[in-house]
Amino acid sequence: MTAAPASRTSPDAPAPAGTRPVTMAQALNRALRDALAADPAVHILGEDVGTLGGVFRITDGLAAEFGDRRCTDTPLAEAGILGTAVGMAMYGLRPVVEMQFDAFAYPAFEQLVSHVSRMRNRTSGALPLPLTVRIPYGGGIGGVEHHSDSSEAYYMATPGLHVVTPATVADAYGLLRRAIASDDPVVFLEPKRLYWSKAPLDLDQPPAALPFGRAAVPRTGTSATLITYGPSLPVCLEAAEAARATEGWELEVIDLRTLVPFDDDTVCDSVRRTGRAVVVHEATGFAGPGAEIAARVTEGCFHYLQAPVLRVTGFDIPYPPPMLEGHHLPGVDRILDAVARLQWEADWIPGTEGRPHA
Amino acid sequence: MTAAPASRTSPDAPAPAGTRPVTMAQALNRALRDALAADPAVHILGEDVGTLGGVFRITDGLAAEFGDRRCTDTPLAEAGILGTAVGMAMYGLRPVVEMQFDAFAYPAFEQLVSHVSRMRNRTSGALPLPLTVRIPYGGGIGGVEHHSDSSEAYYMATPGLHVVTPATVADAYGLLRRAIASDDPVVFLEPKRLYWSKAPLDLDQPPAALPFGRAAVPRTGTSATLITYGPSLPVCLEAAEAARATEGWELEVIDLRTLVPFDDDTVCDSVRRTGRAVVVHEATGFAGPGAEIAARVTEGCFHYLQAPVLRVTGFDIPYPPPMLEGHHLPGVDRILDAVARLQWEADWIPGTEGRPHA
Amino acid sequence: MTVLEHTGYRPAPPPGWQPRTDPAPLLPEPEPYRLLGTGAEPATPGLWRELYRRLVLGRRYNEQATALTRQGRLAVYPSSAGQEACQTAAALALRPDDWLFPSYRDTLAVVARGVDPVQALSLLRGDRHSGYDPHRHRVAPLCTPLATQLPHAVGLAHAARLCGDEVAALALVGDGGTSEGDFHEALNFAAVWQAPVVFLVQNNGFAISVPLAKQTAAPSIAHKAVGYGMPGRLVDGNDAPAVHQVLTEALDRARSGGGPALIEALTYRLDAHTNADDASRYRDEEEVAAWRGHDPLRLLEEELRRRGELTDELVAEARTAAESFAAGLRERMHADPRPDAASLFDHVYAEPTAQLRAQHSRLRAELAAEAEAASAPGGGTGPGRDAA
Amino acid sequence: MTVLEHTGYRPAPPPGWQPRTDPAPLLPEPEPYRLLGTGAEPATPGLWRELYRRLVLGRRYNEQATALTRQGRLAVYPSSAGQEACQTAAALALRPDDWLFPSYRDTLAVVARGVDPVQALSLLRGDRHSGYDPHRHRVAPLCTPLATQLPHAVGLAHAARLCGDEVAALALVGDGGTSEGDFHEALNFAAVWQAPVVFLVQNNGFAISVPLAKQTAAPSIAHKAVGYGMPGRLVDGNDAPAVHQVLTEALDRARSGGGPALIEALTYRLDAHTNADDASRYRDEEEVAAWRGHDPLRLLEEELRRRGELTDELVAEARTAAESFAAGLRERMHADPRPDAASLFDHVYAEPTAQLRAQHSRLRAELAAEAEAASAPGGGTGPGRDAA
Ligand SMILES: Cc1ncc(C[n+]2csc(CCOP(=O)(O)OP(=O)(O)O)c2C)c(N)n1
Ligand SMILES: Cc1ncc(C[n+]2csc(CCOP(=O)(O)OP(=O)(O)O)c2C)c(N)n1
Ligand SMILES: [Mg+2]
Ligand SMILES: [Mg+2]
Repeated sequence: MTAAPASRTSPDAPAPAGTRPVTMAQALNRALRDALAADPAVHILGEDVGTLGGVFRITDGLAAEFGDRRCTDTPLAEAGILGTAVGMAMYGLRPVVEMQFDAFAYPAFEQLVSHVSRMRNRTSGALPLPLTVRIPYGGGIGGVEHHSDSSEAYYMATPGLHVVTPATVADAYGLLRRAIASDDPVVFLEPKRLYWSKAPLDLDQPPAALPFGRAAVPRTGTSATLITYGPSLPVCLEAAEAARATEGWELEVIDLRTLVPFDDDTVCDSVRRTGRAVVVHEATGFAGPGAEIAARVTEGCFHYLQAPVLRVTGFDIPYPPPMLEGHHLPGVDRILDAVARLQWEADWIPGTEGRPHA
Repeated sequence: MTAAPASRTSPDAPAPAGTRPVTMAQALNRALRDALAADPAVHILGEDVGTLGGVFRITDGLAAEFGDRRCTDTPLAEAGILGTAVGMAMYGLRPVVEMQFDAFAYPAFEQLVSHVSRMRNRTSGALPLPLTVRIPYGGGIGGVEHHSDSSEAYYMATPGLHVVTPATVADAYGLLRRAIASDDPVVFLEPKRLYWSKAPLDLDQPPAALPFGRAAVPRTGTSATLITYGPSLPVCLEAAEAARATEGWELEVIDLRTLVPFDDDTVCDSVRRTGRAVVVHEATGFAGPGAEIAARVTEGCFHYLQAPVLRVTGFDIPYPPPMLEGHHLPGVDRILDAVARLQWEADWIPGTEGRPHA
Repeated sequence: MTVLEHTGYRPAPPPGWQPRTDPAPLLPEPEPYRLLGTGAEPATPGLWRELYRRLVLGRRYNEQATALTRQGRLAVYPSSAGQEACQTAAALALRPDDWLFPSYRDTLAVVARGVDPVQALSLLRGDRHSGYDPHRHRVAPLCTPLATQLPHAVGLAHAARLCGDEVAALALVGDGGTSEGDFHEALNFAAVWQAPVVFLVQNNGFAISVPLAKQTAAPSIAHKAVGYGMPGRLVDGNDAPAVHQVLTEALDRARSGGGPALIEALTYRLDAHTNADDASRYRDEEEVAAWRGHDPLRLLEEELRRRGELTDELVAEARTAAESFAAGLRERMHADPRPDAASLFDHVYAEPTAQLRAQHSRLRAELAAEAEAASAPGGGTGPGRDAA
Repeated sequence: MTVLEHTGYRPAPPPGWQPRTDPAPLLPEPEPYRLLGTGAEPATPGLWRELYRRLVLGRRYNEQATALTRQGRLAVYPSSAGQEACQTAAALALRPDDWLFPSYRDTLAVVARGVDPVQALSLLRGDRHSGYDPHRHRVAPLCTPLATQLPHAVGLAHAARLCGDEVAALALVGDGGTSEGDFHEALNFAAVWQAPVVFLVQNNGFAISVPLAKQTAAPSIAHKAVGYGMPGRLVDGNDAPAVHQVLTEALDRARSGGGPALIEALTYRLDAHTNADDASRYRDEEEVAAWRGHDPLRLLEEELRRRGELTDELVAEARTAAESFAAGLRERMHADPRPDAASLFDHVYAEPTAQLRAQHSRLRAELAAEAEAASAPGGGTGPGRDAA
């Protein structure tokens, strides 16, 4: 794992001539294709990944190009898919599993927690599981019940897994290549509402595999730090733009890219500079990803903090029906509200009589 | 749900004459018995819960007394157990399900997350699921792999579930009665290493069902607050005793009792008084229960905090083999170390140049 | 001298050995069971005409729902065109006290059971997760995670039996769903408990794009029954009278303590998986055409014609009822549902937690501010801003 | 005039209908297959004597391991006394390149495959999760979560076939484990993929306290095979030659592309579930006594005696080997394993994360402080303090 410095580029910035706009879905498809071409051990498994090319078309054309032994339509059973992938990895293959939607990965939970995450540890390294579990996640696409879950908190709480989620087209390619090349199991969360987001990318000179554990800083700023990932990155960038326009705040935006391993350096470096932070994600707040992020940022930056780290997240409710999801998802206004509550002048916590620092 | 004030009694304090020492296992058994006797809708389901009385004997004698239609040995399939319990609850019964060990609840994860936690919400209240899932959890009993997991973070991150865990004999009775009487699904986590802990309890005059959302304060103090629950409560009490003896610190100890709903009032009230807090639990730290606790305590008490809320938890590793579990589990020394790091005098965070409060 | 003492020659089978059920009666018929075209008579007079009327309505319902997706009135619609015989017969075979456990594809069965179609479509419209009162018609919510509704049906049937009620449950699942662990666990529990539950597999040959041959290598799905100790039946799922009869028998048997059954109905979805699916990617028009020739509506129509029962009157009556049903549905679905944002916090728990109450009041404040901004002259970006 | 145009009478079955496999050959024999006492001859000369030697050793191993629990040398031991024929035959039927997928009860099979018994017992001793190198003998780690190892076996067998290797996998599971969803999914994948994997169910009549009748209502567990389209075989699990033959045939067939098989071996565990279990709570001594009469060791011994092959020499040789094996095991198990606390952080990931490195160094500091305190005169509460 190369310890490259955190990139400080804005996401999907204008790229050199010769590149053309591609969607995140295309970038992921290309990453799979290139991985299949580069390593005969790579095998794709899942529901509808073959002939159909996946319900989101991420595996489009791969069965045709590499044959259905490399890109295989499985029976409809997620525990079976992941469990057989474990066996294939034990034999030295490098399976890439697709779960059709986030909530449909739950049947495979036991295999993931009791085996995938622990096999290397259990066998003192004798049976590593180089296995990638691709999971489209998050809402915002008008999906009906069970089609918009954000379950990253479950995976983050499971030692032995890497938890990765791209927010940009280029990162989608680079992180997926890295995930497939990883000798550890990776839960690769694809923000489904960004599948159709576009950015220029030269697919003939695709970007290098990205190291894990390195957050990106797509926007620098001095007033406060927005810490986010995946589907909430564009919302945070929009909020940062609005904050400058309306309040003159310069918000720094951090795209974590990998939730595990967590890039403490980049995050703490930013928060120590800005003194204020808001964590933004779609998943529910209580015991959600933001809890860990807020807790560790507070541990690492306590004396630099002018205000508690706040969280803007989905409500603590089951994901709502599509007609109401707009009210549930963190949006620009809520982010700006949270930033405004970062104690720019006075005490604010309802019910507490805030007192000045000692 | 009665909003009783947080009890400020020490756990299992000497009880009135006539009571005799009973184990937590016996108290749980009695709670189940009394629930079966009180309400014909209550049905117990699980692996080995009938003839054998459960591998921990929590259901001992119940099939004999109430018949195997009320206390039923099921086929060996956790998703099937929970899934059929959902159907029974839909018909108006009040199932109490036993999962044999914490890790063996994972096969039922999809049923729990996609149905148990959401059925009331999905049906706008038409199909509440008054269903209790009893799960022995935690380590410290020398159990081999998969027998010592602490999975409460998964359940906390799932809206729609109550997550309850007693730490004392009396609470075991009172909380289990309340759980079974609840019209919502409850994940009832039983600290297996406290099954054999004893305290006097008058089983002929058993305690009332305890309300959810009310933490206990088994030890009051002014120097700092230890926030804990379940298996770590005795360890925290021991640490508090040692802290007084060796350092003269008076540690307040909070037993959360219910992780969901969370008792912000009791916890924040304490931390605002002490200005310092340490969260203690066996589960792994990263994205563990302590993350939420630390984050919300910080949000609620920021200006009262003299130091960041620290966490003493299991390491971020798969639960180790029994011969090494002593090194993994939070013990008295680690708790005291954490308390010592609560910035009693100077900056401490490694790698940061701590600066004095503004 | 030896490790074990000698006690003589023992050619006996292991102690206690006996097959607990005779497998033969559990195996399905070798050919799918049919009534149409066999010269059989309706079980009750008029039943087939009633099925015909309902099939016509069912087909019209599918067409109308599909049209509503094009008009943006449904988020998604998994059509059951081609499977109307199964869905209709399923609803008709049930007694009022019985329960139906449908999947996402079974809104027609739900409607045929008496649920208001607008309510039945709530999930797919996107205004609520489930639009009907499950108790009123004894219909569980539409279930999306495959096969997970099967153990619910078993549990409910078991509970009814424990309560002494004569109630059966009918659980619907697709061919793909039979691969899930929950299918296995549900059938096993049902058989061990002898629960009054009937499992109807609508084998339409595909799980989205995946054909049956990639789903199972079994002689038939119905053959799975013997592995649980329950009877398996194989029926032509496009022969409405046959499906109705097989289900009625199985439900009667279940209700009277005879235990569960597994029924495989061979059918075909004539439409794509949902309106969002492109079926041309994975199946030939020829195959679809062959199945159009075996359309459930056509099969029944031909039989009625042969029997001289396909009167102009019946045809007109069926069509009129279907058209007026469709018109009513269309009209009501064109009204904008306005689900209340505040309902987000209802029914998460019996009583909202303090935490949810706080979140609720924050949302209320947001909505109030938005409303104010919107009503202010020239004001407001509206609620759209947060709806990223 | 009608909804569908008339195209004539169609009594045909649904398009494309054909049972894809003939069910008859997939059904198990009506009575458990046996060789002992039938007059059959060993497949290869000396095989039965070899099995005898290994059964004697297996029994002794079980006794020794149980004794070690009483001496506090094992955290727990799930004895396979009474099931030695299955475990031994399983190991012997495998070729060197084949893989074994054992459960917690199958340490004897693991040992019989050649794994050092001290390493095989690591999990149960409590010093490591898994003590042996899985690649060396091609034995997967002992699996505790029931039936979860079955899909692993399928995946490995499938991978071997994809790689063109002639390798089969043998997966062991108990009667209780067959109720889990993973059993179903694994068998289904195996059959659809025609993976070279054999599933051996050791049906010992109980899942801890739960008897088979509460586990399944099937005619036999072997009957489940037809539901996946693979052959089911029923064998007397205490007839070591029969188990060996059935497994050998199934593995040969699998290796040569014939697909998977499900084998149910009827057996009995003579001991309690584990040393921590009290079997008197759920079963009669009579039943145990009946099975003692059908002890695998006794059955084989009697057969060898009938054949005049139970020579004093063989008996002595078997006993001596077993005793010396037990003595070696006992002695090595009485040494204290000292697993290194620092190993906690090894192998969580290929490379430790910064977070784990930090936790590791904190633990190192603790250990150093403890060591210092312990070595200081009169010092130290020792590591026990943190070991709550
Ligand atoms: C557990 C789970 N996994 C995956 C899906 C996604 N999915 C929805 S429908 C479907 C195919 C189902 O096929 P089948 O059971 O044959 O029913 P049909 O759609 O043909 O009626 C899939 C894979 C799901 N809903 N639930
Ligand atoms: C998923 C899971 N659930 C529960 C258990 C606890 N448990 C261990 S052994 C056992 C009984 C297993 O019975 P069976 O499969 O017949 O195997 P046997 O012990 O008889 O060899 C149970 C319930 C487990 N290990 N895994
Ligand atoms: Mg289908
Ligand atoms: Mg068994």
